[in-house]
Amino acid sequence: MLDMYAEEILERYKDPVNKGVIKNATSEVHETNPLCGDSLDIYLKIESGKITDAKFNGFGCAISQASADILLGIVKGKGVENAKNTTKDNFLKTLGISLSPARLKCALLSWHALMIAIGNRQNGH
Amino acid sequence: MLDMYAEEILERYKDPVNKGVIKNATSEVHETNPLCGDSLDIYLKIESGKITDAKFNGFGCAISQASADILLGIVKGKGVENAKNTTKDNFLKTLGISLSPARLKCALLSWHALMIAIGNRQNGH
Amino acid sequence: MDVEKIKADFPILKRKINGKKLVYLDSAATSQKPVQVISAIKEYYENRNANVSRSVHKLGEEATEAYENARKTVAKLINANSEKEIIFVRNATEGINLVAYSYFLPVAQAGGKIISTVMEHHSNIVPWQFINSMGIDLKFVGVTKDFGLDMENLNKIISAGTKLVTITHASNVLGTINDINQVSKIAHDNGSLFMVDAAQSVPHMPVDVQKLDCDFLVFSGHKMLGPTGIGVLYAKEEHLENMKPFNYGGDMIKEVGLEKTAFNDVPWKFEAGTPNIAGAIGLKAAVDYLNRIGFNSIRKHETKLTKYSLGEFSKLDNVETYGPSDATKRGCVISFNIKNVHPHDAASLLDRQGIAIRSGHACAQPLMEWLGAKAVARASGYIYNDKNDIDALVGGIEKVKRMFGV
Amino acid sequence: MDVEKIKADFPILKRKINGKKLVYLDSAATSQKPVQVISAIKEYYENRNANVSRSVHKLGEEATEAYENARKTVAKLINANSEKEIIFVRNATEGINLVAYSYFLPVAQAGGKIISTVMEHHSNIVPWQFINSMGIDLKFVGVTKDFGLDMENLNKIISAGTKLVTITHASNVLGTINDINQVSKIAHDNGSLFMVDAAQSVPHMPVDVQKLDCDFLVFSGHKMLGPTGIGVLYAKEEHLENMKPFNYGGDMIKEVGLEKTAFNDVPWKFEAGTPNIAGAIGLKAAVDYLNRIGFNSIRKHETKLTKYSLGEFSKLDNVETYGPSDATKRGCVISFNIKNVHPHDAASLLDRQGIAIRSGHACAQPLMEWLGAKAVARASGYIYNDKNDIDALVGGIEKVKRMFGV
Ligand SMILES: Cc1ncc(COP(=O)(O)O)c(C=O)c1O
Ligand SMILES: Cc1ncc(COP(=O)(O)O)c(C=O)c1O
Repeated sequence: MLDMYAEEILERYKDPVNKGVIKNATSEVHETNPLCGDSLDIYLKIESGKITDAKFNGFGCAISQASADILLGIVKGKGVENAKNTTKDNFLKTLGISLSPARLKCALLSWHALMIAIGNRQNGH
Repeated sequence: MLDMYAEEILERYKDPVNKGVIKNATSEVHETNPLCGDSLDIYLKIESGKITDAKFNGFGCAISQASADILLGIVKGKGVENAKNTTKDNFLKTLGISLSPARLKCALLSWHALMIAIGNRQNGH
Repeated sequence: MDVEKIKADFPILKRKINGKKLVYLDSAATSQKPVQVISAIKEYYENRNANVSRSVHKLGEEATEAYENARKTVAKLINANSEKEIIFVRNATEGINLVAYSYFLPVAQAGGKIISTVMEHHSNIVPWQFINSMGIDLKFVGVTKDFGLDMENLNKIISAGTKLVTITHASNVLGTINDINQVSKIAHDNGSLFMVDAAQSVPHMPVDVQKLDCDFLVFSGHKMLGPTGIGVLYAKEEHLENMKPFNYGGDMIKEVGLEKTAFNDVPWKFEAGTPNIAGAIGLKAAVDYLNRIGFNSIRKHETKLTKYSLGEFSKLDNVETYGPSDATKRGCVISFNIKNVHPHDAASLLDRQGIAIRSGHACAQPLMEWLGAKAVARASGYIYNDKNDIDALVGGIEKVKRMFGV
Repeated sequence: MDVEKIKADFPILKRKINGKKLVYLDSAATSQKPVQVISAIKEYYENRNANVSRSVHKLGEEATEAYENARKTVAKLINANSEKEIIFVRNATEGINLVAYSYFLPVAQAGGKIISTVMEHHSNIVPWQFINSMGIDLKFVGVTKDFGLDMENLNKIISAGTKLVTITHASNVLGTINDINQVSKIAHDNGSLFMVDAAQSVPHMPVDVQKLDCDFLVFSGHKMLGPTGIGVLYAKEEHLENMKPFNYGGDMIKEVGLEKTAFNDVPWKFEAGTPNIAGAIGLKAAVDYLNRIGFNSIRKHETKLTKYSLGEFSKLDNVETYGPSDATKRGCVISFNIKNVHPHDAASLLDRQGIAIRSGHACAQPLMEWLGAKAVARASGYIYNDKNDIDALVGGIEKVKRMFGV
């Protein structure tokens, strides 16, 4: 398990690759974390059932920003149905960070937003 | 100090001398003790400023019944103004029973009613 | 069940009252606390104390975990579907008020009917009088000669417009254990919600909200070995989702703007401000303690004790008891009156012998009126009581009778 | 004031967090508890535990006396006219809700105006939004550039129809101590009632309700060394007499009939059900402890600590603090942000060094918005903190900065 503040995470936070706005997004979701008031927007461009572009924007801690960046890297290029298979547990395993319960919410903020964005609402909460 | 359940108190409870109803009372007061739901009626006959008769009736513990009986014995025959001088402390001293805070309320139920009956309301509570 | 061993867990039972060893028979008012509960509170303050829900530091996380674990333990205790259905309140009374304010106040003006019973504790009467003053009818089911609920009466009173039937599971005066399932069925068949005041049942017997099929249920921690200041409202999740919040403030919100506020998810939506964290943790320790003994064993022990008590009381002349004669149909609560002796005098004189019982209206004045008693003396037993305690009580009553010449 | 000696009274301060000695700087969220408070609770449960108000047995009398003594101690602490003006509630939040429900809900439909401020904790905003939804206007006083209340703005907003002005005595984010007397005068001159949220002042400085000239005042026990689950509402007796009850049930009544109920006298009219007896007793022990140190000494100590903290923070590059620069005008609450570092990350990383601070919106989102900060990190000190703790914090922040390359 990676430390919450491993070099890899901090690098992702400082230099995200999937941060930004998609102007002509086909799907946009806004999620907030009541613990801290942090918020995140997820933008997806879905074409013929495939996620051709994915970005996130917003304000959050290193954990939430880095995990959003990693998550979107995972699903970009995937089919929507395929992306739905990114379960909570799968995603956390891929992240591989050891998280306390409070910070788990930070790590999963983007995942909740993504699930809603790809119409997997019942999984999203 | 007398014990709460001294022979004297128990006798008064079993054989009160001032218990009953005055049909043509000039003053009648109903008081309740929220602690137990006990209630007491005080009847006074006041003629030319003098308490010519005094009785109590109602349901209560030995302490409240005996002290009512003793109290009315004290004021019967007195002038109303004179009876007003029966302060709480005076009365308790005369009673001479050692009382816990909860049972103090029982002992003073009749005294409260009497003060109201003789128009000494601010002292009555 | 080893009562001697249990007694040893309760420090207060070593205390002398007026020179006599304490015989505590007032558990229906509040129970005593075992060292395991006292220690859990102490341990929390000494090692993990922090505010919950809002911190990312270790103490805060530990406190939050302990608090939420207590919720899980309580959910399991009463077999709730999920811990989301458990709201921590101050006491049973606040639980009932929460339902009154959050569910019924907003719909009170639309009319309808609420049905309570003559057997209730004031806590299950007075809140409904308040709601009644806002526009809903309020009716009370009577009591039968054998101290049960008058089901015929209930069937007569209930109607299509009935919004709530609310009854006590076990009477704090008569001991009567009501047939919850029957009432639940009548309520639901008439389209009404159904609420249970379980303040006198959850501490003493297995209670399963799904089996009881109730919409709301309340109880108090302090009557089941737990600390003061903590109680529980159980409610079906769907009701909680639809109910208005009760208290407003920190922790019960998701996002606050000056104009608009989004409320938190259940159960936190109903827990405004810093909760009684140590109270919840103490309650968990109490439930753990009771679970170790087992609620079936507790019920069995108390039934035996009740049977013994009723037998002993029946031998006393000029002593009247109130409640069902069949110990299997009641809790270990014996209300009584000694002829010509006021209950306060009985309680005071028993206290001199170290025996603590309740006296007065027992917060059930309407029931007192029905009984034709102004007040009663009440002895109530729990896991730490045994036949010796009952013998002491009966001996004490005999002494009182002698003093009063009864 | 001997902080070393004080520290020794707090068992939790001996704890190691992540291998480091705990440096607790989150007292604005909840304070730690000295052994004197923990022991008072333990002693109560071990020796005197019983229900209050309704028993004539010895334990019951002792419990009642202890509970009512706690009320007297609190009345004296804030110089209330009488202990009748002290209502025990769960926390400051419930105190505010009690006033909202019992005083303002019944008159809400008649209109008028309530004035709160942008500086408030959610607890002094959200209840008023509820009352607002029932018909009373709700306005918020703004904050000035130097982190004070905008008095001009207040004077503009207030009008003859204003029913309540409610403000925090000390801000839980900025530390600002508001000029209560000035606000009180403006409120009363306009015929309005005046309420003070004293959750962050009563624990830290002398507070005298008669000098402040307030109608209502609330605070929480858990922020002043006391247990969780106990708080205080102070209200002028005349208001309490006229207010409707809040929760309904046992103990708050004088006589209950099925049709009609007579409520108890104040303060008990507002305390339905079994109260948090151990909580009140623990709070008394806390007040006794603070009184022994003396509130003037506490205030002096904290002012010195604040001054030192502000000095040390000002030496940190890329760290912004919020709040008045004059330590004599504020409490020991330092909210800050490290550039490009989210407060949660700062708090998590400080936690690894054993330093507990808060992070997030601190239950004051409207103020956050005004500050232009989504969240803040907040360190808050109390009697058991000293310069060493601040040095540890500042050293910790420097480490965080290095990690994030700030
Ligand atoms: C200024 C202020 N008011 C109210 C509160 C609410 O206190 P509690 O959560 O104890 O009700 C707090 C504490 O969080 C506070 O800082
Ligand atoms: C049947 C019943 N309901 C409700 C209550 C009220 O409990 P509390 O005072 O803890 O709110 C009691 C206890 O007094 C009770 O016996």
